Amino acid sequence: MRRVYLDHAATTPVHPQVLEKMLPFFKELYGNPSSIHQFGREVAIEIDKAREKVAKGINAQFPEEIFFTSGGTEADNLAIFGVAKALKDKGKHIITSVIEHHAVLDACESLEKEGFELTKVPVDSDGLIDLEFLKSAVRDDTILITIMHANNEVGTIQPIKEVVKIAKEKGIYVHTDAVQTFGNIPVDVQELGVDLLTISAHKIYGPKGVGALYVRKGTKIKGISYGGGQERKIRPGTENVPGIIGFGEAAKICIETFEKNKEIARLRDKLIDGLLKIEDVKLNGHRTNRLPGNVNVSIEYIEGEALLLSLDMEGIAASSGSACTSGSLDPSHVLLAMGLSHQTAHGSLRLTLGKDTTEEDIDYCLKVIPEVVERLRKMSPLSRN
Amino acid sequence: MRRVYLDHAATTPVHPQVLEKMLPFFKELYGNPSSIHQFGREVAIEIDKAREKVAKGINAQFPEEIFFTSGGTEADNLAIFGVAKALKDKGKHIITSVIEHHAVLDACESLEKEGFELTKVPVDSDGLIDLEFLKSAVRDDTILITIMHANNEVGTIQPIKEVVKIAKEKGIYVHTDAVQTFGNIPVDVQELGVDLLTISAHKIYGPKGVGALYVRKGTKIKGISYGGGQERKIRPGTENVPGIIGFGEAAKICIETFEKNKEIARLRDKLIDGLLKIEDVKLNGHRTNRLPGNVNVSIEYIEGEALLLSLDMEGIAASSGSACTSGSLDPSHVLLAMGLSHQTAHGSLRLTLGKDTTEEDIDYCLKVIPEVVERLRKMSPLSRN
Amino acid sequence: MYTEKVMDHFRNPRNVGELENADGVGEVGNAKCGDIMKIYLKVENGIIQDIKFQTFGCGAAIATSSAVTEMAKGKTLDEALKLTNKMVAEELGGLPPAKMHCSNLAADALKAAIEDYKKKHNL
Ligand SMILES: Cc1ncc(COP(=O)(O)O)c(C=O)c1O
Ligand SMILES: Cc1ncc(COP(=O)(O)O)c(C=O)c1O
Ligand code: FES
Ligand code: FES
Repeated sequence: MRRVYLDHAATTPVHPQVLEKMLPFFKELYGNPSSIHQFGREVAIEIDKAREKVAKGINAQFPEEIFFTSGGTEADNLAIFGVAKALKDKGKHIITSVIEHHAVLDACESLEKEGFELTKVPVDSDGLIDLEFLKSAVRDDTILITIMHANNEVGTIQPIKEVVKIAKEKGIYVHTDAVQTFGNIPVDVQELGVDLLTISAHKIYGPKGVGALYVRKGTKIKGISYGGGQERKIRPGTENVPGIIGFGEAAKICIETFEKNKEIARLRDKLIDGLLKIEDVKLNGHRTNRLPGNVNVSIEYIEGEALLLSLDMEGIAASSGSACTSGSLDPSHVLLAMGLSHQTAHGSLRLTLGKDTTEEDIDYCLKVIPEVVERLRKMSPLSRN
Repeated sequence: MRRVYLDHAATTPVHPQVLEKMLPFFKELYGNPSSIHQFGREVAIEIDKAREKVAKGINAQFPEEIFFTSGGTEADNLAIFGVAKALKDKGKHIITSVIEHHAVLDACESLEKEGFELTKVPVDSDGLIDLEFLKSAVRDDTILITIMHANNEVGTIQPIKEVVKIAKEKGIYVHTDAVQTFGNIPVDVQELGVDLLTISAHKIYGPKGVGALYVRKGTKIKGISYGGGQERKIRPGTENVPGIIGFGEAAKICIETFEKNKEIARLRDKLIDGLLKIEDVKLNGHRTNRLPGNVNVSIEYIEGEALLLSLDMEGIAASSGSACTSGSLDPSHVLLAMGLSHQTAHGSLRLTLGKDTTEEDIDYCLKVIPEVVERLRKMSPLSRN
Repeated sequence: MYTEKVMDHFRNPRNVGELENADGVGEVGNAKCGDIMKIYLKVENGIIQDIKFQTFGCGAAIATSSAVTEMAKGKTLDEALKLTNKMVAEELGGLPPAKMHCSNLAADALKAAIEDYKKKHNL
């Protein structure tokens, strides 16, 4: 059976060149980078090189602006709690959006429980944040605005430059979760103007378990965990050395091969157009202003988990915003925030393309998915026919 | 030149068999374990197997008592902040010791700043905690006692069973940092009786960037970061899959090959005896009740960093508790707590043996170290001659 | 971590040891990290003819001691007094930020030795 992996927004395979770079750091270059002997120093140098590559990948001015973490989740938490800790005497108001990843949303909500005030900017039916709302939400005691660069479910790209414009007038820090954009669309911290930015290696063909927080020089932030002096005490703990090395290489490769995203976007459009030919199927997210690899559709009358399992039986790996896949009882907060009904949100299907996705993969999907949908709809009490 | 790595307490090389187990999880078995499709499920199963291996390694009753983290530091932070968060309404008193790793000590001190009360149990000149002091420090509002299983600098093994006895009478949770003991001496959570226990993969020939917190079933703890549902929400973030797989294998190997620690202890004793023949050299830590691989001596009249660099030039990789190596201005808090003067603490040398350490390595050290000490003492204004 | 020059001075320190019947001796301690440096001078006609050091300290402390003795040798006392910590660090191609305080020891010990000489000779 053909196996078609269309869940690149969940994670990606490690690029062979990335793995090759990592390999010596398990058995040969195994020193602890904090050690002052040769075994340690030779590793510390390579960590610095990786830091430079990641910095270059997002056009950071200084490598020291990159703090390695265990992933996007930790970087998001560090940004939010770290800034809150550093600025709590200055103000206790934070602004985010209703469609953030839980690493941001739940961190913000936990601060709310501790006495911070939180404003969540709504989105329109395309998933775009309401800039006017944001403008009027800004207060004198606002210390942080955290809005994601692009949404992981529906792929809509947010106007971060506009967010920064609003924030800068008042001297408010802006953090953006760029986990889904880095490698897929240009992520340039100078161009965006943000103060903090989250990235994660396993979304760009790097290894799982490593991410980074960009912190613009001069930005006030405090570490949120304690231990040794690693990452300038902002993120203590023995470094995930092979992971960091792999992240550096993955960052380098993804800017070198950036062109491939055009082809991915072409296949995405073909897939979207094909799926929209099925009756009662609707695209979620912005039609053009979206990630090159993201397809998200709502398929009426059927339920996401059943759809995923059926596709899986045909070798297609996809994802859904259905409650049944999430462990929680509500379907995707993102789809609901965009105005979808519970029922429609339940029937959502996310297919995310990657660098190895082929025309044949897309053709296969466009053959299989309509059949599967038809089969499931026949079982459904909701179906029109 | 011979290269002799004697810094196994800092980190260890990855065991070839561990790396082999990890390899498929980069390019082939790359699915996100949270995904419900085949790519995800096949990985989730392997994570569970690794969890079982780690659980078995410390004799935990249920695999679900193991929560994977990004390392020992994070596990320590999770134990302390997580219990404090869960029990803060029950009490705000925590007991630790003066010789803990900074991941524990600094986390506890940060709670102190937030309004918790902290008692630090002192140690004797061998580095053993004062059990009588501990007994009298326990209060009705004590919620947690966190004492390390063995110290990373001087190797002294603590009487954790006695600590647990004192705690259990009052229903107080006990956490122990077993980062240095796991793999080296028996670590059995049933035998020890602790509620929480920290371990780290890179100290047992597993990969860097992965650790675990054991949390006995029923123990109240809250997660301290936010995101997805991974690790039952206690530790969110996409799992470091290859790391976890490697950790499982490393745990399995280290209990299978436990016998080798006897030979390591024999070489340790030979090294200690040889070093003590140098004039004005004193052993730090308990003579017998110590980690099989740990040698720590104070060498009067010379300074640790200069000694490390000189040994490094001879191919010997070691460590020191000198202020000059630590970035902080005080020498090791552990050595000072054991009653050493600043000057003596400055001249400390830690040599930690591992499974690949040979008799020849030890002989080489016993030839080189006296020469290097002699040379440095000639430069010293403190030397007796 | 350290430059090649620092390591060279550390590996092969110049002018190590004591001078018997030294004309001036300076000893300074670094309150910060507990290190001690001692410099011995032999002075003729206001010129530093010979100089030796002893140091209890890190690699940077030993290297800066060695470097300062080399820089001072053959200089007049007044010229030698003009040597600064910064010049010593520069001579070594720089020191890691955390180690800058070590270079203070070297110039300070030299100054102390010259002052000791001047005091003994009522200069
Ligand atoms: C937008 C976004 N933020 C954060 C994360 C979390 O990153 P990680 O899985 O590296 O913890 C993800 C992916 O899971 C994501 O898509
Ligand atoms: C006793 C002890 N606790 C905690 C740690 C931290 O573990 P990790 O390096 O995995 O964060 C270490 C090692 O650095 C240690 O020796
Ligand atoms: S119908 Fe089974 S979980 Fe939703
Ligand atoms: S002498 Fe202590 S840091 Fe240099």
